[in-house]
Amino acid sequence: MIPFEYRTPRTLDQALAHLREFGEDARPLAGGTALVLMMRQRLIRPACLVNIRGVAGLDRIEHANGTVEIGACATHRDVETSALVRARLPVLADTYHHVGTIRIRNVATVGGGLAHADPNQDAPVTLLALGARVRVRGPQGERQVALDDFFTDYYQTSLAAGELVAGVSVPVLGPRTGAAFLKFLPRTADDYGTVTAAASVTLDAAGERCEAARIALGCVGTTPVRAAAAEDLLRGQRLTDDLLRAAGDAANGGLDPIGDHRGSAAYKREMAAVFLGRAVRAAWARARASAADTR
Amino acid sequence: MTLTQTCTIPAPRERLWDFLMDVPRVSKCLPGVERVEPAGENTYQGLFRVRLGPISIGLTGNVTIEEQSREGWRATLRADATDRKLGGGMRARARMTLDPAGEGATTLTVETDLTVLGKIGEFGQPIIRKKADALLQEFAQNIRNALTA
Amino acid sequence: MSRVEAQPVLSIRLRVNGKDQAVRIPSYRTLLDCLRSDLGLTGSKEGCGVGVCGACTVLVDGKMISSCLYLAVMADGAEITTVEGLAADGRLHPVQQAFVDHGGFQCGICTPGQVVAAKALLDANPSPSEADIKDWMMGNLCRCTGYYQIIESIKHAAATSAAAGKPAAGGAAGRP
Amino acid sequence: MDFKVIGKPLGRVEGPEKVSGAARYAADQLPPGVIWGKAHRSPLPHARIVRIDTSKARAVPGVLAVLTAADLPDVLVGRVMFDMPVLARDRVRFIGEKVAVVAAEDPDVAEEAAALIEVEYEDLPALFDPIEAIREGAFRIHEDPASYANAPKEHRPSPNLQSVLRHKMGDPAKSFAQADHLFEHTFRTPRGHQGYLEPTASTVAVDADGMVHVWASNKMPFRLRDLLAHTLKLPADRIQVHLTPIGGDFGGKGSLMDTPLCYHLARATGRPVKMAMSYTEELMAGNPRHASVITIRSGVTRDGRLLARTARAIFDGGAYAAFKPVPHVNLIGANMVQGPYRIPNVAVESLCAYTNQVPCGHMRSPGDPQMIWAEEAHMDMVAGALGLDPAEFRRRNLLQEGDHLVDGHHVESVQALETLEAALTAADWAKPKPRPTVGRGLAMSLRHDGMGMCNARVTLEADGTVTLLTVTPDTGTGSHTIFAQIVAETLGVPASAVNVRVGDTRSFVTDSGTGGSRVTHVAGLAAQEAATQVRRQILDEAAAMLEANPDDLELREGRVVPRGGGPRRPSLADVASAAQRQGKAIDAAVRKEIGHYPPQFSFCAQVAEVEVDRETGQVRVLRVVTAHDVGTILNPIGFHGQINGGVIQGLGFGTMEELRLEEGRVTTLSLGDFKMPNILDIPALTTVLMEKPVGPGPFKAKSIGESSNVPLGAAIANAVADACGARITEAPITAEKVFFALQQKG
Repeated sequence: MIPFEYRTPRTLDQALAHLREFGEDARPLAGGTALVLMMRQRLIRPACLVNIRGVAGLDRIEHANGTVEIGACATHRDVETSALVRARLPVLADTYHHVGTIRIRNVATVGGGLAHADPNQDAPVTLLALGARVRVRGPQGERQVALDDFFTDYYQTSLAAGELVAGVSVPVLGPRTGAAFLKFLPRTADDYGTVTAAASVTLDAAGERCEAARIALGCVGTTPVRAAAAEDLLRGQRLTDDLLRAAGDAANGGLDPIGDHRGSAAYKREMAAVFLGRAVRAAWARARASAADTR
Repeated sequence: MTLTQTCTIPAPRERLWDFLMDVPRVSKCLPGVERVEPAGENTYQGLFRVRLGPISIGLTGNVTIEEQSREGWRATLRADATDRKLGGGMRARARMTLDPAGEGATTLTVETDLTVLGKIGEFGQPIIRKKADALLQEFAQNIRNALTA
Repeated sequence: MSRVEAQPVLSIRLRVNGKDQAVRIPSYRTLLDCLRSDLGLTGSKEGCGVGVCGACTVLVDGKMISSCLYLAVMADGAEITTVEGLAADGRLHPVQQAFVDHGGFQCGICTPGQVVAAKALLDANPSPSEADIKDWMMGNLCRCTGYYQIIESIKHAAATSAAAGKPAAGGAAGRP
Repeated sequence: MDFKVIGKPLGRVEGPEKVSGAARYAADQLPPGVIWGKAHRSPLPHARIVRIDTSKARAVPGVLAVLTAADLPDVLVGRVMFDMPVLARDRVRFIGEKVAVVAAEDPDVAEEAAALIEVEYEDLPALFDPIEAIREGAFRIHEDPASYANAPKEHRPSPNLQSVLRHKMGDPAKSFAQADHLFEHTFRTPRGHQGYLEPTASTVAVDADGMVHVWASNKMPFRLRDLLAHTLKLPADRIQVHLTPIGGDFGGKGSLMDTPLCYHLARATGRPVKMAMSYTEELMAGNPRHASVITIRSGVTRDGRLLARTARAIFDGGAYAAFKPVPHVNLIGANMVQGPYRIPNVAVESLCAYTNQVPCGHMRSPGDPQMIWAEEAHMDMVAGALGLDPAEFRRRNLLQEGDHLVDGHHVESVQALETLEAALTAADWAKPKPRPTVGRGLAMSLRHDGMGMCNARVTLEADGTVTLLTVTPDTGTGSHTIFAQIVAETLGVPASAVNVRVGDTRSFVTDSGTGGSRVTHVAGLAAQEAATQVRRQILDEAAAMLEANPDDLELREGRVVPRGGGPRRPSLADVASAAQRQGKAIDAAVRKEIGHYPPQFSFCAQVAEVEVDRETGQVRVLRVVTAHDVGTILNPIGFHGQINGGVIQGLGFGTMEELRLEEGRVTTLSLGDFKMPNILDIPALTTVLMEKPVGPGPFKAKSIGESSNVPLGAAIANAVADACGARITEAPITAEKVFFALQQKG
């Protein structure tokens, strides 16, 4: 690594000011697990690191009118073990539990993970299925971006220069709704997924048919992707093996995975179909349970 | 890695050929090319910038026309460039063939052998392949635009 | 390389194994290199260098982290526990003793990370199940033992600590 | 025979240092003023070096030296065959080959500067496929391998061959003609890194008298000293190699690696120099296990008896043969083509090819995992074709007492059948499987004890304690603890009374060091013989004190005790000081040399129980049974540790470990991509030991370190075939391979 300036702002505005000062060559630092790694590999060489861990309140996790608000500096482990998240969005706690190892989860932050925009990460897939919105702070104040519009390319987001991820807002599940996240790890328990799939399914009042579904897939392209075609197929249908197979095939067609050590493009496409089906089935079962509770 | 791009351009072979052999002009069609100037017989010197997420690569080097046979409608370009900051570089040999595609149209096939070296190469071949593919597609598209404009 | 010439040196304070340390380091120094080179605490090892193997595991304010991916400046003002800080008044920590008695290590290179992680586990969860142990220790690779005797060692450490009535320190549960 | 210390579950003598972080490995050595070296490596698989410009690197503040081949003596190096330069001189032959080296005050500065070195290359044709490489007329990777020092003399059909090893027994061709059935199958295995978690590190300091001090993660200190003398053009007695703990070896830590560069940098700067490879460098340019392509042909009778077998193994040796430590510069495991079976007619040809890829070395039981992966899968495929149960087919063909192996060895104390039956029983082989998705697979192997030359010196100290001096590095196997037990048992003292002192290259004349299942056998016997001599001296001395016959005396709990009983029972301290008063030392040094593999082999039979998810191809290894016929167990903790660790390395080899290359470039450049099993990946393990004191080692012990890692890959492949009918012939068995194999079956 090579030397850089180091700043420890106490407020978001100070942080944004430092980022402005160095422009392109400055990078926000939260957990640093991804950033320091790329610096050690000498792939990036920022002139200034702005450590936002000291910004007061940026690590809060709280519930307000139907959404769980997670601060950018909350660590993966904070979310995984948060009583609030485990009560209101167990699927999210479970998803963060799947990320790397406890050592990494103790340090890596929610905001950092989003800004890093690695399509092989776990959390964005679940957040996408849950309809999360990213809270972005910039010189012009705060704006909200639907996660669907946040990731633009491999390691690239719609964050403008000088902008920061301040947090993420995740709507809690509505009535008769269930969600599930699955990570396919065929090699070893500590790895990126070969594919990941998350689904959120809402059933009709009778708890029989799918009223709405949000499905997201990871590791199958340059960004996490919504499986819109599959979502449409499910709407209004009862759960059958054929339906899940059809939904899987519908998604499979639209995918353009990057083949890597975790599977060829062809295999990832096939597995995306399988795990989409499995995730929907699991989410559906939870939706049924919640429908039963509400009745 | 070998990358193959084929596209049909609504221009006769002659016109496309002359365009392709004008390296400074044609290189403007490759997104990221910031500078190309002659540096001797069939050789050009230039700067090419490409972003891989947070990683910005600045490649300086040479492009040489290794082979051009107007008779056979074949040409081979060789590019050799390095990024001192990152420590690494790339070598590419692009074989272009022009085939008639009906009235006033030509099918351009670009077959590129790309080798990515050093640190850049370590970043991940699959992603580099994807990126290179995308760039070449834009390249072909831009050539089409330039010639139909 | 003008950037290298510009070596800005930062001063940080660390409390390492209960001892206050003031260190002057270049901005890019990792916590691992700082501990090993600047403070001479070579117990923590660099294995993979990418946060996967766990040989560099240390505790920062009681939480285990990969010190190879953690800048020393990020630890400014923090309490650091390394393998050198586990033994108390000349006696090995129960985890360390159990690793010796039950074959929890062979070559020993991953062992500093293993025992620090295992200590953190028992601090958080004094009587872990085998599943708890595997879940917690998953980030610490070992190429020698095949892990069986590591699991056995940690179980014995938990048992002896319990027997000794060692109160478990606070901390989150072993698994969510 | 009942032992006092042997066979007891003793903790490691070096345990406290290792668990407290006090143990100082090669990378932990911080001699005053130490600086850091970093290599600049070739980005090309094969090229001529036209020009090297180091000016930018030299200009970096904090850089103290930059060296290229031009600054070094023009020598080639290797463990046996000298075909590799210390720094590439005129030509690079693989991606990652060292071209220049930088020394700087700070490791990051050294790395930064190394990246600034500019090298102009002229491409040469590169060969990545060993089969292509040895084709007629292929581009020569080395001009004339036969001309290299210590190059094996066997004729090379191709100039791109490092070595050719052939074994033959009987007349396979003739018996193929008599066979009822012929079967031929081809198998592949990839490169794999040893996976030790201590990246190779070297530190060199030259003192005021010009003595060269070396600390290196190297398991053969004397060989290292001698190789350095050759490489540095120094007399061996100017080089002192200090032993350090070694953070895992598994065959990979026996070469010079960066020690010569550390020396040259130290000379150039007048400072101690440390070079520690990053794990990326380990994966790019370590000395990984050879990849292989193995074709096996067997002729069998209708009733399932093996008449003949031939095999051709092509090992991808990479750009240099320098990392292979055996005189034939090939892989001993070639003889495993026969497996643990009686086959009257066998021929094997093992070719190590040059390619423009990372040069390969030895990994735990070199060649065995590759050959057994092929041989044991072949056995199941043949059994299947004959409609025989795989266990029954093996039963009919197992080695018998006194049988011969294709390499000429004859085998004694054969317990192949007992080992097989023990594994089958423990694995419920005959019982139905719990679910239709579950399969069971079997594989076997055999292993000999090692040979070589090792030293031990045992001294009775004035205080009655005993010191054992050894120069055999403990790579993690627990050998020093075992030595202490051997000495303690022999002298009738508790192990705690024996202090193991680790010497350096001045302690003895020479020593083979660690590896090849040598240590417990040869170094253990050295310790036992030295202790026995000391025992004799103690008894003689005591006899004089007691005016008794030494044969009437014995040693018990640290005292000399008359057999018939008696009032005077001098302690070892009394005896030691009595001897001292007469200016005598009670002390014995033994150099033990064993020049051949002993005939007592040990057998290993493993059964894997797996579950296959047909929808994804995912294979879960639920349970492993590993059965071994073993000699006397000297220390059960260490013994089981060797078996457990080996089993999980076998699991990794069979299911996930693969050093992937693309156009000569290793693409798995971190432990995030090159995956090894972690604690959540391990299956339930049942170990069955049949202890029989027949080994060649001390107290009739046998080696165990290179057995349990060998058969499991094939056992899993056989289990997968049993579970779902998919036959995977190329390691590792990934979910993707199983998935597409199932799709093909339809």
